[in-house]
Amino acid sequence: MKRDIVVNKFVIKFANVNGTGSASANKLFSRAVFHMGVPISPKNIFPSNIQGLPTWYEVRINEDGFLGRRGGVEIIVGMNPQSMERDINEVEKGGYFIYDSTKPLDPSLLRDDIDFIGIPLTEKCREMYEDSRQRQLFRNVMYVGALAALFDMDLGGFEQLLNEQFKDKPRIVTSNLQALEAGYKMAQEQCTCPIAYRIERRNNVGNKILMEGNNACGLGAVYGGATVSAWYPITPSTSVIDSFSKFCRKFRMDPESGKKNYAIVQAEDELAAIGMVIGASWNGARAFTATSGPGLSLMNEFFGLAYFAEIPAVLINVQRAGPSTGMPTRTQQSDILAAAYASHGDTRHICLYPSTPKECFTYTAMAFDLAERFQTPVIVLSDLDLGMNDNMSDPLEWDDTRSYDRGKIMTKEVLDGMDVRYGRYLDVDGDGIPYRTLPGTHPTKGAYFTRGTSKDEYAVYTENGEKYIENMERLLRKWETAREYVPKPIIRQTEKPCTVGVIYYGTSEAATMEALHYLNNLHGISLDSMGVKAFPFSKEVDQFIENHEYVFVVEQNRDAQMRSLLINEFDYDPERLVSVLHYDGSPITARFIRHEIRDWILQTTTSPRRRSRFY
Amino acid sequence: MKRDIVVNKFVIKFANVNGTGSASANKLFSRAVFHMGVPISPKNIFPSNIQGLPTWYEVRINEDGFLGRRGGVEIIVGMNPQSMERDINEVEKGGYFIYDSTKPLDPSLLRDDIDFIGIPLTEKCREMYEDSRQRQLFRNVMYVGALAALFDMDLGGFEQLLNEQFKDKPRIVTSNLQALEAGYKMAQEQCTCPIAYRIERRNNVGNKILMEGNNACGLGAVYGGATVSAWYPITPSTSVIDSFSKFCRKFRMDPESGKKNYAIVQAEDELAAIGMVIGASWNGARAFTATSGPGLSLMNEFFGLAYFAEIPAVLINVQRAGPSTGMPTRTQQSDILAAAYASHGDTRHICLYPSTPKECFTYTAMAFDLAERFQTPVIVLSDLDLGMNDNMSDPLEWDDTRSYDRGKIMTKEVLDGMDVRYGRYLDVDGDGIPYRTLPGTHPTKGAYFTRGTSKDEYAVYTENGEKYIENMERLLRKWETAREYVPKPIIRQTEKPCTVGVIYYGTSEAATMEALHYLNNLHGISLDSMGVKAFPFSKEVDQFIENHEYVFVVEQNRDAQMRSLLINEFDYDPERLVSVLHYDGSPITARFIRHEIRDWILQTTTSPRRRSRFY
Amino acid sequence: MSYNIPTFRHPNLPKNDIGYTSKDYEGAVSTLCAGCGHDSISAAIREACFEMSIPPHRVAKLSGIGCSSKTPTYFLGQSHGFNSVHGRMPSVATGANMANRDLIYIGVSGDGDTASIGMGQFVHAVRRNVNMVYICENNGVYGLTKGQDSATTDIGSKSKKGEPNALEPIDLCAIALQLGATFVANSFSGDKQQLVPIIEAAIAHRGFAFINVISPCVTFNNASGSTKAYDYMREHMASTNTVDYVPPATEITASFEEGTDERVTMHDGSVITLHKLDSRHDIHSRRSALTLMQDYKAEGKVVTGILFFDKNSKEIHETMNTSSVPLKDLSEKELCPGSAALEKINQSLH
Amino acid sequence: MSYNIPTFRHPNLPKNDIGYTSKDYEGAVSTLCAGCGHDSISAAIREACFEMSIPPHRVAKLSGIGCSSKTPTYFLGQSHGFNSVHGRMPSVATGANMANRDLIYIGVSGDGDTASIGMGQFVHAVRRNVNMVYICENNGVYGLTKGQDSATTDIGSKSKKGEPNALEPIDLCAIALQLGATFVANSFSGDKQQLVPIIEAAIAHRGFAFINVISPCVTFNNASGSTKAYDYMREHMASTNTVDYVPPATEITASFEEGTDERVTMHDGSVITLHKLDSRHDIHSRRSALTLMQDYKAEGKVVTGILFFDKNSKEIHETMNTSSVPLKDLSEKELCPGSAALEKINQSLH
Ligand SMILES: Cc1ncc(C[n+]2csc(CCOP(=O)(O)OP(=O)(O)O)c2C)c(N)n1
Ligand SMILES: Cc1ncc(C[n+]2csc(CCOP(=O)(O)OP(=O)(O)O)c2C)c(N)n1
Ligand code: SF4
Ligand code: SF4
Ligand SMILES: [Mg+2]
Ligand SMILES: [Mg+2]
Repeated sequence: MKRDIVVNKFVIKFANVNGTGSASANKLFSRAVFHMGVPISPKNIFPSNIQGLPTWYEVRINEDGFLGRRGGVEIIVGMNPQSMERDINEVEKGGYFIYDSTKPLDPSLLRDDIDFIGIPLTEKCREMYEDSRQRQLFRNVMYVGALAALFDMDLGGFEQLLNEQFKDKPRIVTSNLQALEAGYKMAQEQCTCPIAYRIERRNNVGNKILMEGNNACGLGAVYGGATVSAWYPITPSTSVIDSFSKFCRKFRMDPESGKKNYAIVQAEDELAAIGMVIGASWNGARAFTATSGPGLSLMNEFFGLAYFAEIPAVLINVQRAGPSTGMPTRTQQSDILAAAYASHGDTRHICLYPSTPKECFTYTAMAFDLAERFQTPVIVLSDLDLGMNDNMSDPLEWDDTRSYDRGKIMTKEVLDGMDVRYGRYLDVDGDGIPYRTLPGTHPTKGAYFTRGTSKDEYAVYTENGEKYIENMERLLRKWETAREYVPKPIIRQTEKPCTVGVIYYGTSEAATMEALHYLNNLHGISLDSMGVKAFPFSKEVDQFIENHEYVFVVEQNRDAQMRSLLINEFDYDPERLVSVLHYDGSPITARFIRHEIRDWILQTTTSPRRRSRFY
Repeated sequence: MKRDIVVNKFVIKFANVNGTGSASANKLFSRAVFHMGVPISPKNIFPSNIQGLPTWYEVRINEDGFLGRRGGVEIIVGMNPQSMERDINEVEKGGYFIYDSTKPLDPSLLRDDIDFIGIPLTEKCREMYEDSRQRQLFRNVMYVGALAALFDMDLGGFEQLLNEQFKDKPRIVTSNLQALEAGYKMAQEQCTCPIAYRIERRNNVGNKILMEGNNACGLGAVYGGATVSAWYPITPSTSVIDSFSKFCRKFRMDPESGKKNYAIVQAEDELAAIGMVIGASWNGARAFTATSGPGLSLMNEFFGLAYFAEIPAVLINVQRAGPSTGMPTRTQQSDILAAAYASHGDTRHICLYPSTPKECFTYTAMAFDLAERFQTPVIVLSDLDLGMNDNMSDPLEWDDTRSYDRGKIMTKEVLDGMDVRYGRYLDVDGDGIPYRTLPGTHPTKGAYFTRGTSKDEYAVYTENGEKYIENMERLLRKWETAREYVPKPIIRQTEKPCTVGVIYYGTSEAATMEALHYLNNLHGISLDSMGVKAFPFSKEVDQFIENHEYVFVVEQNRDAQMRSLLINEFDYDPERLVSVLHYDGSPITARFIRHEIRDWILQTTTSPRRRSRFY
Repeated sequence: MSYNIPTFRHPNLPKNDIGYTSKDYEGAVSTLCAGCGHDSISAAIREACFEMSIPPHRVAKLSGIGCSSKTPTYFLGQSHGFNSVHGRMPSVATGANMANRDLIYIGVSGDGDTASIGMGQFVHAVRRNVNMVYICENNGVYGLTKGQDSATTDIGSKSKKGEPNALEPIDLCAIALQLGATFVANSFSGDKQQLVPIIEAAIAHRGFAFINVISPCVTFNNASGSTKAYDYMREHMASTNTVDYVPPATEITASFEEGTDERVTMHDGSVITLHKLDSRHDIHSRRSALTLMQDYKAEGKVVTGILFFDKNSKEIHETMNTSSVPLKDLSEKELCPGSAALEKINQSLH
Repeated sequence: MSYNIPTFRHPNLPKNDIGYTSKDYEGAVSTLCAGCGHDSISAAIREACFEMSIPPHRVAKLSGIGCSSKTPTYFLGQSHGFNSVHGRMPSVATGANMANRDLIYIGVSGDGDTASIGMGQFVHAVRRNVNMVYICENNGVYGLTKGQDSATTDIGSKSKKGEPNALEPIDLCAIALQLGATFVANSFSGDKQQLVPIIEAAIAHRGFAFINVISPCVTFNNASGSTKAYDYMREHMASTNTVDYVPPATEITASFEEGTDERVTMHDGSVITLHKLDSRHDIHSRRSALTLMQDYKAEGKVVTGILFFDKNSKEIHETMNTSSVPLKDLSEKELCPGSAALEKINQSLH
């Protein structure tokens, strides 16, 4: 087959069986590419199971720095007989299927529009290793070695990585290197190397980092000053707490006493987890929990309490595919409404929508400031794609000159100096935010009773209708104030004024950016764009929609939840908001967005209103 | 003070201390009026407390049959010193304040624009009764007697009522009569009877009934064939279950065996209650639970399961003022969004909005048909005002020729005859509704595994994206089918075509009807109206909005929740939906609605869109 | 109700009294880790149901969420199953049982599913004496979420993560006994001889039958420091009795020794023979059971076997006096009072 | 930390060691029914705190929902209070305690709030040995929702509704003991002499101190058929011991009899003298406590007094080895690693 040489621009996918240790080998490969200065975005596609089922690892390699999923795969390393057939069929025309030729391929699976590269990995492992576990493990490392040869990468980079990873375990390094070299040699001897797809050194990653969003959230909580964390395990949020505890062990052990400057409580369930967070926050600590959809549902009653009694609380909600238990190891952006309006009655909650590990870090730290400033729950809405995959990101930043915004808290001194009656729910400053006191502050002033029932400005229980209304309207004033504090949207304008815009949020960012790039280059369609970062929406969000005839809203859910939220908040004519929805549980692709928008624009015959129904 | 005589058209309010037995005396009064053929609507305004706090009983007497709250009070019977001051101030100019003159009134409370009628009730009781509890109880009966004299009612009607109520307790009847007569005599001797407000016999109640909505819901569950009820006590829903068990004891005891043809389980909390309902429904029984806001919040996770695994479940949610514990004994319509979209992920649930006891009965029974037909949760959204107050209503109706719609259930016979593979989630009929089988039906066919995770048409677990999408889209088809099954809105057109409409639902009906009547008579503004009865909204709802330039949406919550729901479903321009919001916890009044709409229409200078913000 | 025999047959496999072979009790292929204790429990359930000649479709399988809760897919493929939400299986099972008292209910849960998020519902299912078998596949760890300690992890026990657990463990058997459970047994997934007849007795029991089965998690909690590991159990397990189950109307061949043995006839006519290995213990005394457990614990042993059961147990339907016809089978005629009765009610409200 | 004395004074009222009078321990006027047992418990709490010279603002009061849960409004008006949601007080209290280990935590709950909806959280608060006093105001009924039986209602007991209860009651003391609670007492709202010192001992205890107080509901569960009625308790209550509490560094005047009496010094230096009324019982033996309860139950008696406590109790902060400075008081400097450390992390991820 005649082919052009493709350098640093393709997608490779590894098909493995979970629990066989393939993850670390695959990661070794992608990190090696990254270290050659070539941008990558790896995606784990794993089952909700511990051992024995198919699992995939898809790596997009793109020297132009497009990091969303593109769609389509050129090269598959097929190590799993269970999924072999569909893996072979997934390879794009002109691509390669690399397999373990110890057992011959079933001829019925052959395709003539792709190339098959067989390497007798298992056979080799049998001759090299005694124990079966080793055979299994090193088979993975071996195909990585083979890839190096096929893509024309030198093994030096790998060696360096291994040395860093296993600093004080030289024996592990050598054994891995052996396997790498064995694979490299086999490929060189038995295949024509290099193949049409190549990886060459570049300088295109700058000072970027490769990090899982959950890891960044955990670190953000440490920097944000969280001291109490209560949680209940659930995929895909568990690693947020793993990361928090890892960094706490590193940064939060008191040097003298050896005691912990933090507390992590594994709660009995999510109701207890959020209850502990609320109790700790009420008592003056910065506290948070992390969960996913089912946990969010269980926290509903407590969210209403925190909203109405005005208690800070931070939740990292790492979204997965719902409804119900849904697809626990697939991604989605489908808790947008459930988070924004959590709990019965008239409630609304501050939400943040990070798109990158850097934003995971920054927003998580910021969440504590917002929660204390507004004395209300703050929900950081990440998702499985961002949280559990290595994402390339700008380096994390921290300004040492800034200091925590603890919000309106009355100290003993302030109380001492006060000659008027303290009112927990008095709107002294007209911004809807009252002053709170912490238990134990003052022997005779500032004590009040916190409750989920209605109360007057002095926190005294009341069933008086006017008092109730005043309080509910103050909460709306507070909400308006929050509008100015939350992160502003990221708006990108095309040179020439443009009447159509695209709105995205969270993990739809990278794919949307790429789609816009190609809409411009390939179809001559250039559009403004806005990345929404927070709820309540700031004035700029309003302006952006106001200024465009109509806007596309890109989301990863079925029911266009962000679109509903935008309409509810700003009373825009829904005709002007056109949905682009991708919700099969895999991260949204640039191709999908591009095609949806292109088709729409090129044949908008019927009115957007009617057509938006289909979206 | 000179006054016109007012007959059968005024509002009287009783101010008492709760736990003093005033309720039955007040009820005796209102029922007596009702029995004279004069329409009434009594409202209990009680504290979230068992004994010792102020409680009110407001009775609107209106021979024209306007049953909503009107707003304003002409006569107050003030028996509670704690609330005396505000009670006196609440009386409308030209009204009366009736009090116990055993202790003289504090002169500072006197007003010269109303009349004060003092009757030495306590004194009288002291001379008539030994025991203090009796003194307390009969004082209430005594002022009812006094009212009879003041309003020129004859005591015969009261006697008849007492005889009915205490059939086989003649002693109670006589003692009550004594007290009544004593009060009657005192009034005649010490006051100028009758006063300007009178109650005369009419024939304006026809065959109407007086019933609490919760009582009707409980009865509806019996008629609807519910056999399993699992619940957890919470105001204001508790009496739904009390009623269900009362009627079950009456209608559901097996004559031969003396065993129960029903099961009521008091669960440990609301999560367990809905879990039991789902388990019972899955297993083929008709099951339901009843709760209020906080319980609804706790049921969130289970609602997602029932939606996604497609299991019938019926919930009677009797709304109270939120958020959180809020005002447990006040009314509101603020669980509209929480119910419609309960649970994380993309979910939506069938909701019914009864306005009268008759609808409570009919919709509760219907809910079981809908739940089984669509294999999904159905939520009946009542509220405290409808559920816990005596509401005048058309008599309940049941058509003996109709039979339960058990939906698509495969019997043993059907399975025997089946030669294709049974697929639990196969859309055989194209209406989105699959066929279910019940446990224990057939030894070799039809068994399947129910789960909250994603699955294919054969109920086999899958993480396959296409399968997931197919299933989620089928659920939308099912939703579209439901649109045609749920109760249609009630639409009232004015004679001449009209460009403005009013939308209401639930307990806003009566007050809205009255407001429209007076808008027409007093201000010459005549408007079309639509009572929304169910979610998903049927085509007629769409049409009504389509056909009007703009519509008012009357609701009893802060955030215009029904308005949001309408916009989300139909993509209407929010500019065309103008909110009329009343949410202080008291039932909405006709006056409020009338003024809001009148002011709006008479000075719609700015665009509805902007102004709708204030509503 | 008559059951026609399944169409597919395996002529050479032995059949039970209703003509089913062991194949008829199988489910889907397990996707658990090779060596997971849970798989042995599934096998024991299959065997028990086969030996008891239970038509699979007369069984309803229920579970919560977890590796353990996945297992109902792996046995009795002809039974309806319900994999509900995490920790809430007891309520779903209670509701199911209310609707149809005639089926056999087998609930499967894990230690996280039961002792953490499910504690409240577990307690109340015990208290109601719901007629079901409740098996807690106890591995002292959260398997499906990759190895966090659970509320049943012993103090000092080390999972794969390696940190010794600091908190008091919850002893589910002791709690169940304290709450008045009418059948309580403790067992080990590695001891099929003991486990199968215990499951049979539990199914035969009328009321809530709780079986706590130590079921090692080979992937996350089978290390040497773990008290829920295979090795640890093999060393520390001590049975207080072994059990023989004999189906109704079958000749009893099991040996019987006066004094140490005891024969109990269950309400369904089946007979259980207990070979007591510990004379101190009276299986019908809640108190004795609690004492026994404390003694063994003091000796550092894990006591297994049937710890207690109450021959006079009254299950929830008996307590509630519900119809002997399953509620789900009552006809509209029996349920709906009709328009005439409604007219009367209207009258009374007029 | 120094406390300046409240400004308003009542010269003629007796003062405690820190100069506070009983008035300083009052709260809002109760809105409960006249005669409600709960009000007596509030009074006992006030008295205990006064006698122990606790500055009110060093106490945090927490509760769930119910008549019982309303009571924190009626004592210690200078303390912060938190009336949370139904059945979830244990988690809120646990979180509060995590944030500030220096305050005294008094949790008030009811039998519905604890034994039904709150069962799971109660169990786990016990298990964690959170340093707090947990008082269950147990009236065997749902008061605020007007008289439904609760999970602690005894079999056969009749509330105002008149239907005898059919289900096994949950014995919270027994469950707490079984779960490893480090302080367990049972008492009666009608017996202030006993209740006050028990509360004092509970406050002095380091760890989770559980007090179950039978507290009659005069409105819904005080009828003759009720086992939670005043009359019933007066007839059936039997104390295993009475308690004298002596604050730290105070001369002990209480009489002491060898053999029947026992003196225990609490970790805060206060001393408790127990006058044993039942020689069988060893207050430091969990087992003895459980046996004792079973014995009395068998005799149809309700045993009261301190049933058990563990002198070596390790509360949750000790187990977790958290900072001795309250976490809420740590400064940004101590908490935030700063930009330099972040730079290193960036390096490692590049
Ligand atoms: C509401 C909710 N919270 C958390 C989870 C995540 N989760 C799944 S299984 C599990 C624990 C499983 O532990 P266990 O019950 O012991 O079962 P095992 O896997 O050990 O057999 C958790 C926390 C969930 N599915 N739902
Ligand atoms: C989630 C939720 N469910 C139900 C209720 C209604 N409710 C309020 S108090 C209460 C029970 C109170 O019983 P208990 O705890 O024994 O307190 P008591 O009034 O008897 O002192 C219930 C069910 C509620 N407030 N919240
Ligand atoms: S992780 Fe543990 S519990 Fe889960 S399947 Fe594997 S061995 Fe079994
Ligand atoms: S109802 Fe019962 S518990 Fe509630 S205040 Fe009255 S007496 Fe107390
Ligand atoms: Mg486990
Ligand atoms: Mg109670």
